[in-house]
Amino acid sequence: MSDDDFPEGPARDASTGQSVEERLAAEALIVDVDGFEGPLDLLLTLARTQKVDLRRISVLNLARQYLDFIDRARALRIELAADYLVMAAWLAFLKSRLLLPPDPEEEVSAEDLAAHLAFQLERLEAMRKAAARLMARDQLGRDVFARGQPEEQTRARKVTWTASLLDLMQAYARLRTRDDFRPFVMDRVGVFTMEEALERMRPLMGTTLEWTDILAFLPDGWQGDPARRRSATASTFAATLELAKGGRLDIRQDDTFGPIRIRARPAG
Amino acid sequence: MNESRDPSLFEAPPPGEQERMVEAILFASATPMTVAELHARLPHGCDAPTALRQLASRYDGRGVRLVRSGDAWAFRTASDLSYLMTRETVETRKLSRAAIETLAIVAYHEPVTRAEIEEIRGVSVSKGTVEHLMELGWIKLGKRKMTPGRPVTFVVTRAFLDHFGLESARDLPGLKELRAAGLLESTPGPAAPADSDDAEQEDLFTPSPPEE
Amino acid sequence: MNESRDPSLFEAPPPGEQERMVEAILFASATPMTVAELHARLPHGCDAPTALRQLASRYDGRGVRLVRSGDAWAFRTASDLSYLMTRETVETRKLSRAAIETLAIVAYHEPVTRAEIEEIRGVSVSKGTVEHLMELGWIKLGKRKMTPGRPVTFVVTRAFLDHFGLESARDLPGLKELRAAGLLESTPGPAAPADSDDAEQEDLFTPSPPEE
Repeated sequence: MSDDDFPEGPARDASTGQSVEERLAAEALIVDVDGFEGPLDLLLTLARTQKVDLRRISVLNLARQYLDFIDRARALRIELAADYLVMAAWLAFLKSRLLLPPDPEEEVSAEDLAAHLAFQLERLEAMRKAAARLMARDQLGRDVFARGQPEEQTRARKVTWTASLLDLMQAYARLRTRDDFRPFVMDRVGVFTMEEALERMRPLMGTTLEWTDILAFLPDGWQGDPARRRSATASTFAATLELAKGGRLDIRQDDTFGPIRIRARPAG
Repeated sequence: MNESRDPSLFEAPPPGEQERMVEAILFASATPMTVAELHARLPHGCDAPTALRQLASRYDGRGVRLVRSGDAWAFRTASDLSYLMTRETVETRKLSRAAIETLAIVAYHEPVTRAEIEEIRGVSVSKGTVEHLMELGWIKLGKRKMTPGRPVTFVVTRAFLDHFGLESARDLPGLKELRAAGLLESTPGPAAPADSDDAEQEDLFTPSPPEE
Repeated sequence: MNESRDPSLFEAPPPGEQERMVEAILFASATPMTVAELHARLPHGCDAPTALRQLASRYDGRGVRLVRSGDAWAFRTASDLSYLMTRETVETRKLSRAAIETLAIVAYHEPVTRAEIEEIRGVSVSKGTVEHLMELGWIKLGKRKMTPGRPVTFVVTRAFLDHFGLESARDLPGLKELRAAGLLESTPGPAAPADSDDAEQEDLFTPSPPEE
């Protein structure tokens, strides 16, 4: 934190850059990440501890508060969702930019970035207040009531058919996702066919005069990924059986699950 | 909110206010109410019979009247206007699963041929389903497709857009958007998976079953 | 609407009578009715808007009021009498915080895309939130936005206005102030962290935090 020492005002505690009051308020926040709806919510809560209008908030201090919070959460081995860490990385970057003298080469100044963050916080808080005002309005069925005994007569016997947009969209979604479970179509990319294996084996057989593990015949790029390796192994084995049947090679396996080895059958 | 109770805790609200109260209570009540029931709901000291009398004369000759049946009171449509109350919509039934799926495919893929609908649904489309949707005025015939056989196509109608509150069929969210909005993983609606399978089986094996 | 095309043949009822008719129709219905719906029910040649105006002033200050939500009208009890209505109160499932905030954002920013909602809230919209609000009938799909990708938008419904006693979305509390303060503009900032592009990237790679 020593690199953050930056004179901001008389009320600042030189060792942290925060006022004592702010630090105490921030520390009073229980490190409970589950209590927040994402990093922006956490930032807004931290910003409130600065006890100033959001437009006049010190984004530098806010960045410090946030990074402190993340540090403490880590110290307590609290698992943090990735977006909290993304925000932490961004705020660390912003903090360093704010501390450096402005770089005329940069397209977007650190001040602009900070101002936008303050705007986002202000907007989130404004929407929360608006939501609270909305919910405080007179609501139908709670404060205001409809006719308790509607009198519309239902004499004419006409059937109307109905469906909601939600029904429609869900029906479509159901149809389209069913495709995900359609009969399995072979993924050719991950499959080494027996034809390919045979083509690969035939020219190699002439030089295989010593007993050789068939795994040595797996083509390049088919040894790493387990699925590809399995496919290539199976095809290569099938190809050797085919070649053995044609009298081109001998196969041997010395013990159960032991390596399968092949050798070209001497011509004639 | 409760300024009417403010002046003095035990003083009854002024007569005009009592009348408003009785008016609101009777309006919102699902059943006719007796004087005793009204007194139980009104602030202490109210005089329900007087309020009812004033209210009855206020509504005299209006489109709605305050009427007494037995010892209970309720608002009722003036009898000379009862002919206005008949509503033509009685029974609303949910579309069958086959119909809603067919409708969804037409909406998302219009203009679409019958063969294309069947390909997407994976089952044949019964004649009844298409006819039903056309009778509802939600789909209609579009231009013939310029492919071999020049098959007829189906498109959705203005009435369809009105019913579903859409400006155009293009406003329907795509698959990705459905997934993003969490509409895709959600449990299938009222049509339970079990009976839906049955419905599809029917579609497969019987030529054109009545679908509902 | 279709005023006196042939006065002798289709003479509309006198204004007072039209007012009674509208009164009776609206009293009988629990849900708001549009002017078009009223005209469909009224005798030929009636002028529903005029009747509604007269009716609204007649019920001004009464225990029951004529209220408007969007293009539709309904009778509703006066809100200052809500304390008398405890018996009629319907217990509703409490909305989650995420749902309340999402609803407010749709109402104040409509038409609004999902990405914009997420930009404002700083978290991804959980599956179920949008669905819940649609099931309540409070939000629906609007026109697609004319921006790259043409994303779907959400808007609030007439049922939303009816529920919260709003004549129109313009009457939302504090709307003017919020607009004046520039807080309703959805300007993706100068490459800020919650820039919509970044937000989408994040969605792809990180599990979004639980919302409720």
